[in-house]
Parts: sequence; structure tokens; C-alpha cells
Amino acid sequence: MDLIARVRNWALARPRVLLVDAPGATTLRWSVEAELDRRGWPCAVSPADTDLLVVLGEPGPELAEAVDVLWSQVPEPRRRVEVQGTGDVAVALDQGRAALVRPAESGTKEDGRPSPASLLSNDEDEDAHDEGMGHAGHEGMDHGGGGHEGMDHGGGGHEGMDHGGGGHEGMDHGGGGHEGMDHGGGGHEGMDHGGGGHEGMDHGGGGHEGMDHGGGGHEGMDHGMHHGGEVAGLPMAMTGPDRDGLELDVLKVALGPVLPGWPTGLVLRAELQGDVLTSAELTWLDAGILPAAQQQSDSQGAALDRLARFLDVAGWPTAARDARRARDGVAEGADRDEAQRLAKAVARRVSRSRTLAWTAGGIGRRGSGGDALDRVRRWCDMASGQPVEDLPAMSLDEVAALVEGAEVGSARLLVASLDLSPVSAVSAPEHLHA
Amino acid sequence: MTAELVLQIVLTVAAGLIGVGLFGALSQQTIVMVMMGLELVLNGVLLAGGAAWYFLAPELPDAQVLVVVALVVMAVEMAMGFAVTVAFYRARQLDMIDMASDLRG
Amino acid sequence: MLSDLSGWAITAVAVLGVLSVAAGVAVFVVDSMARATFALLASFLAVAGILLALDLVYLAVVTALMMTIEMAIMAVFMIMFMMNPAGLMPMTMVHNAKGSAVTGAGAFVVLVVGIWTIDWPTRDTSRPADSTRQLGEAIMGSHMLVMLVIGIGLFATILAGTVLATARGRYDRFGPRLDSQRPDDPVSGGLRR
Amino acid sequence: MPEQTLAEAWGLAPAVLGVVGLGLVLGLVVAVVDRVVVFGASGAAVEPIRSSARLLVEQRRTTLAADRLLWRIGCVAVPTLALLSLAVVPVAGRTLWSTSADLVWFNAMEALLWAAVWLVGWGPNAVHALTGGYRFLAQGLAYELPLMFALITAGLAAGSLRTTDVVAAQEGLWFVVTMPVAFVIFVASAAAFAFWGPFAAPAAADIAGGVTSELSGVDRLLVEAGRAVFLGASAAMAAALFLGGDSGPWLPGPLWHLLKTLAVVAALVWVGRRMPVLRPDRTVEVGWMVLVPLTLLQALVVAVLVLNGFYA
Repeated sequence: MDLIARVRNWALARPRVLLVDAPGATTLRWSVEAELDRRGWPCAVSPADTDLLVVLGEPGPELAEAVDVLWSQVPEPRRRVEVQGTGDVAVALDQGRAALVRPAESGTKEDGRPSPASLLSNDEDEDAHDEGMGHAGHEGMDHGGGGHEGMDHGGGGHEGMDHGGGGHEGMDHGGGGHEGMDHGGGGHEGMDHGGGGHEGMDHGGGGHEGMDHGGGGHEGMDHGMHHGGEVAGLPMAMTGPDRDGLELDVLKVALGPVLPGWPTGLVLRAELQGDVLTSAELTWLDAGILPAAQQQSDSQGAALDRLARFLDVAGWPTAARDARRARDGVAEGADRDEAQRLAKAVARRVSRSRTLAWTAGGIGRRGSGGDALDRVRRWCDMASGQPVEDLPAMSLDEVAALVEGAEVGSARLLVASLDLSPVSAVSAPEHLHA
Repeated sequence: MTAELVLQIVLTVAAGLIGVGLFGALSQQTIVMVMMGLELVLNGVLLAGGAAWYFLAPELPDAQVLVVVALVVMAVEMAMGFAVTVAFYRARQLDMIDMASDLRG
Repeated sequence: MLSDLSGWAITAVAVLGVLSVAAGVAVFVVDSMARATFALLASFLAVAGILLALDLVYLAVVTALMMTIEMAIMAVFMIMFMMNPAGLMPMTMVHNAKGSAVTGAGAFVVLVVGIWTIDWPTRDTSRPADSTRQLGEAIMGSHMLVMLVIGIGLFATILAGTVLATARGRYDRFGPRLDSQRPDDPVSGGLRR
Repeated sequence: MPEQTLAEAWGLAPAVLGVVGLGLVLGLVVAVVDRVVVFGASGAAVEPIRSSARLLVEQRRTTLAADRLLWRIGCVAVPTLALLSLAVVPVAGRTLWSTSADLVWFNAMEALLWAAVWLVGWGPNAVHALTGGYRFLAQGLAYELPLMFALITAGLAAGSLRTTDVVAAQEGLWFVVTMPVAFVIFVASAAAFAFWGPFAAPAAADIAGGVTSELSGVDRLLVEAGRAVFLGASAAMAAALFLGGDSGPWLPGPLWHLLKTLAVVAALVWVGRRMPVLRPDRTVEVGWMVLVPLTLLQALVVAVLVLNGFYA
């Protein structure tokens, strides 16, 4: 037993951490990231990859709900850590890891939170669930058909998650994604129940918008889709026009509110065809009760942070790491010259990279002036301490217009290249860094 | 076991593949599924060609060449099938054979 | 010549044969498109395994190679076009099932009768040391016409397939006078922007 | 059939175990080198083993309405195929099993890997994973042909599809001298098939890990190990096909091969980690429009040299 405990301790010595920074917790995130870098703890990119879920600051109700969903997707062993202030970062992380290593305590009940067992249980459990629902002819479950679960990590509202089985309506109710998903395994195989709105999904990026027979979310009717006729009492897939002139199936997705390098709390709702986003719509969670924007005191640090997050999305880990280190050095002020040198080096490296220009150039040019790359280069200038011109602010609607018709990857780069913070949902100022 | 018996077993398998493939090609409504049926038939041809080479005439390359031809036919069938399906779908939003009965001449 | 095919090889051939037919049946039984496609791939791989046991290394490996690529592409197409990609709605999309079954079974019976009644001329002939070399020398030598026709046929297929499948021609990309500097594509590729 | 295979020389089970062990070592080497470049040197040798252990204690993730059968098949197939592709790489002058079409075998394993990764993306029934699967299909399709032509070019010069023959044909001159384009494209395509480094778009952070986004526990370990092993196997193959395999002075042959493999891995990681992930819509066009003609041209040059008796 002792040996097992030791192996466990050794194996989990560097847990992977998923950071969720509530609005206003930016500087807190910086210090946590610096601490993680010191410890060599890697950052997770998806809940399945996570050991420690670290929530920074105080999320609003909608974001808290999203974090709960996220938490439900984290496999055991797992631990959730909440960090409120800069002071106790190291302590909280240590406690989190210590709890993670202890096997007995990593049960799902510890938080008193209803944990969707079917997501986390092992295969046997899931099978039991399937059978437990007792729907005859419920084959589809096992054939991997139905609901697109986990479409977005921490996908906001998780609506339509009925454990019962009957009608659950699609997306138009609040939160992000996870439509067609029910933990009990019931509802989304709607054909058996004939109940409420049912949005079954199909894989091909095709949104089987199963129209409900009972009422409920008549989504998709207004997309001018065609009905393929009815089969087994259920209408067939809805399709939508796409840029290639093929009317293929569409899938409704919600990106956000928690993704790597993504402004936490931002939710992008769109229809996905293949990997092309259409009908994009951007919203902030907790839009009504957002705290006053934290004025970034240190524009150079802020630029480096944004640069690091963009580089995360662009998949350039070494440059992102250097940008973070430079940011921390600038913020802490312990070794300013060194930090400045690093900041200049990384800024030069990024702004002069021809591969980055080749791969990320030309995204989002349609809107106001420059493309994503120009904005990133502007940050590089800011990061190396040069004065830059102010950019006009960009509202969420403008961003959504840019995202329209982009692939998921381009959309991610585009959003990462913008300075979106929750306050811009109301007044839309881009911070003036001079 | 004699060579003839093994040959007959392998050929029976090939015949099974051809039979299943024929059923699929004739019964399925979706174009792509019809193509899968045809692929199965050709799969049987592959197998029969290989068995013929091994058991009947290994000194001649003809059976091997036949298998190569069958493979190429498969590739062509797939490519053209998908091209036709895409064109068809683009024009009419359908992918089922029965919906195109007006093409009957 | 039977010494070539050991007991193990015969067993492998029998098992793989059953597997290939079972996978072939599964293609039309499973609900999910992805599963149907990969069942077909399993059938191909089983046949490739038999070919491997029959000393046809190159053909076996090429079958696996080509069919894998085909099936991966097929899976995508299937999911694109089928309203029932993943068994969400179990439904049968067949017509004339009975007639088809009779035809299929009939073809099978006729073939089997033929197979088991013909007196196959199995001879103890010399086996080439390298079946791959035999094939290569054939299609580059005595059977070169086959290779030529195959080459032309594949090239024609590439052209015809592209023409059929795309809705955009050069006038869409470069403007009515073909004088546009940059092609007007939905997504700019890596070469021209 | 001049030389023995490893299976004949050592017995089947020891040979298979040996090759599997070698594959795991190569995978570990790739992971360690990668880690040294990305995170610096501290404890790099231990870290991949530690994260493997971490994944072993982790629970496997199940998602709703997953196509569990295909998902698990895909997860298991990825490392299996990576190891199978190692079966035709010469180790100490012998391959685990020798066919008359080794190069095509390697290529076929790659193609199967392609399908397996798509299954990993399809299986969990989640949008990010599926997007990753699509990306991998597009990427694999565009890099399949350049890789095939690069392999064939080496076979062309050696006049054989057998890897041991290819190594033997390089006694006078390493093939990399006359076919540098094929060498570079082979290594780059191998990285594309292992969706590693600049070709990691199918598993990139912008889609939350893509095909790997829903993997945890053993499943993730299998897929990640498969990627690393495949990259290691490809490096060993590149060393054998283009860098003369185990030829070299003073040191024993296998050590030379290992050193060359390490050099290829180091160069690949060093170059690959200097750039961001390349988006597939950019790389795919390069694959079709540049790399395919380039490899064909390379094959043409080599064919002319062969006819001139250059390699004889």
C-alpha cells in the first residue's frame, strides 16, 4: 500500500492544471501561471487532460455553472482549487496537490455537487445507465450516435440536460453548448419519447435538428433548411447552405466560455459545417453583473500576456513560455533588465517570424483595417516598449461578423488577437495603452 | 489437406463476399452504400485472383495483374462515385438513388 | 506445393476468410455509417491478410494501403451525405430487399456449386522466388499495356472527378476576364494570397 | 532471400519483444528531446515516464453516446501501428520481418494510422475531437503522396523495396546526398503523420487538444505513446533509408544507426519547435502543389542517375 501511495505521489508530482480566471482575476492568473512555471506544472488544454481545476477569483453565477460542467468532465483523480488572493497561491496549489494524491478523498461526493456520474463512471456504469433508462430500441446509444456531448469544454449552460428523458430543448436557452446531452442517457434519443424539443446531433458536423413533435425549441426553421422527409416519425437532418454550395448538415456549437487562450466567460455560439462557423454570435456570461474592469496598470505586461495567450492558440509553446516569463519579470521587477531583454527578444522573434506570418496572416481582414497578424505585431511593439497607435474599439458584434464564415482555427486566432475583456460588452473600449 | 480443397475454401469465401456485395449493391438506397456493395464484390474478385495465382498459375503473373486491375477499378469506382454524388447533391440535394428515378430513360 | 502453405497459414486463411465475410455482412447490418465503413475496411484487411498468407506480399500491402485511404475518405463522405451517420435514427434504407437477397444468394449458390464441382487443375509448378518482382516485371514488360491503360484511366478519373465535383471553375476564381491577380477562394491556401 | 529476419535469428517472441522495447525506447527518446527543447532540461528524462504513470492512475473518460467500440479500436491501433511500422526498419542489419515490399508496408501502416487517428477523433462524439479528426484527414491526404514518393525514391535507387537492400545499396554513398529533397520531405511527412510539432494542428490548443481533447487515462497514454513511437520509428527509418543505416567507422553498426536516429530526432525537434503550428488550410496546398511535384522531380533525377549506372 505504501508503495502504491508512493508511486501515486510520484506520478502526480506535477499535476496538469486547468486555469479558470473569473473576470477581474487577471493579475491573479499571472501570479498563478508564474508559480506553475516555477514548479514545472503543465497547463491542461481540455478537461479530460486535467488533474487540478484552479478557479481564480469569484465567478458569477453563469460562469460558476459552466465551471461545474467543466468539473464534471474532469476524470479522476481530480481536485478543485479555488484561489481568491495573490497571497495564498502557492499554499492553495500545494493543498490541491496533496489532496489529489490522497486516493480516498478524491471521490466525487466531496464537493456535495451533483456529479454527472455517467460522464465519469467507467464503462460498466455507463452501460448500467443505458439499460436503466429502459428505452426499448435504444440502440443508438451504443452506436455512438446521439448527442454531441462535451462540445465545448465547460460549455456554459448545459441546457437541455435532463436526467429524466423527456423533452429538452436546444440551445436557445442561455448557456453554451451541450445540447443534446443528457446524462441519464434519456432525452436526446427523442424519437422514443416523442416528447419535447430534441436536438440530436450527428457527427459529420451535421446538426440533426430533430424537430420535436410536442412543441419546444423550433430552432432551425428559420435557417431555410430542407426537410429530407420523415423517417420513423422523425424528420431528417436539417441542412444549411455553405460556402462550397453544398447544402450539408449543420451542427450547433458553442465555443467557450473556458478554452485555452480564450477570454474566460466569452461564449461563441454558431453553426458549424465541417469546421466552418456560420451564424456566429458572441456573448459574455454574467453580462449583467460584470465587475468594473480592472485597469491594467502595466501595459507592457498586459501586452506580453496577450501575446502569450495568442501564442498558446497559435501553438507555439516555446515562444509563449518566453512571453510569460518576460511578463512575470516585468511585473515583479526583480530583474528588470533581464526581463526587458527577454521581452524584446520574444517580441522580435514573434513579429519577425515568417512562419507565423504565413500561417496566421490574412485572418479577419474584412473588418476594420488590419488582420490578426497586424494586431499581434502591435502587441509585440507594445511588449518591447515602443509606443503604438491606438486601435479603434471593436464590439462583440463586429467580432462576430469577422468570425462569420471562418474555420474554427481561424476564429480562435482571430479572437485571441483581439483584446476582449468583459467590460467591452457594455461600453466596448479597447484599453488605451500608450 | 490438398491444395484443391484450400483453393475451394478460399474461393467460397470470395463467393460469399461477392454474394453479400451483390445484395448490398442492389438493396441499398444510398449511393454511398451502393458503392460499398460494389467494393465488396471487387473485394471478392481480389481474393479469387490471389487464390488463382497461388494455386493455379504461380509461374505466370496474369492473376497478379488481374488483382492490380481490380484494385484500380475500385479506386476509379470510388472516385467517380463520390464525384457523381457530390454533383448530384449539389444539383438536387439528394443522395438516394430512388429520388433520381426521373433519370430513368 | 502444399508444404508452402503450413497448417498455421491454412488456419489463418480460414479465420480471416470467415472474418472478411462477417465484416462484409456487418456493413449492411450496423446502423452507424462510421461502423459500416470500418466494417468494410475490416473486410478488406482480412482479405489482405489472406493475400499475405498466399505469398502475395505486395498486393496484400497495397490492398491495405489503398483501401484504408479509400475508407477514410469514404467515412467522411458518408457522414457528409447521410442523414443517419451514427445510428441516431435506426432506419432501413433499402429497396427491394427480398429481390436483392435472392440475387445475392443465387449468385453465391451458383458460384459455390461451380467452385466445388470443377476439377481444379492445381499443379506443382515452380513458384517465383519473389512475387513482387514477378508482378513488377510483368506490368513493366509483357503486360505493359495494362499499366498504360490503368495510368490513363486513373488520370482521366482525376480530371473527371474534379470537374464533376467542383462547382467553381477558373472564371469563378479569377473573374470573368481571368485577369484577377489573386484567386477569389473562400479560404486562401498556403501559396497565393 | 539472402539474409535472415530478426524473427528467424532470435526466435519470434524475443524478436517481437525486442522490437517493441526498441519502439518504446525510441518513443521515450522523442518525448525527452521534445521536452528538453520546450521546457528546458530539468528532469527531462523522467518527465515522460512520470506523465505516463500519471495517465495510468487516471480514470478513462467516457463521453455521452460515444462510439465506444471504434474509439477504443482507434486508441489501441495508434501505438500498435506505430510498432508495426517499426517491424520493417532494419535493426542490426535485420528487420523483424522481411517482405519483398517493406517500403510499401511502412506506407500502409502509416495509412492505417491515419484511419486510426480519425477514429480517435470520431469516437468520443465531441466537436473538438471531430474537428481534429477532419484536420488530420486533410493533412494525411496531402502528405501521403509526398511520403510515398520519397519512400519509393529510395527504393528506386536501391532497385528493391526491401529496407535491408536499401541500406546495403548505400555502402558507397548515402542516399541523402543524391536525394536531399526526398529525405527532408520524408521527415516532414512523418511529423505530419504523427501530428507533431508544426503539424500538430489535429491536436492543437485552438481546438482544445483536438483528437486528444477527450482522451484521458490509458487511452491518452496509448495515443501519445503511439505518436512518439511513430516519430521515433520514422526517424530510424529515415536514418536507414537516407543516412546509410548502420554504416560508419569505428563504432558498431547498431550504435551508428542509433546515433543517426538521434540526430534526425534532434534536428526534427529543434527545427519543429522553432515555429508555430501550421494551419492545415495552408500546409495542405503546399503539400499538393509543391511537395508532390518536388518529390516527382526528385524521383526523376534519381531515375536518370539509376539509368546512368550511378548507384551500381
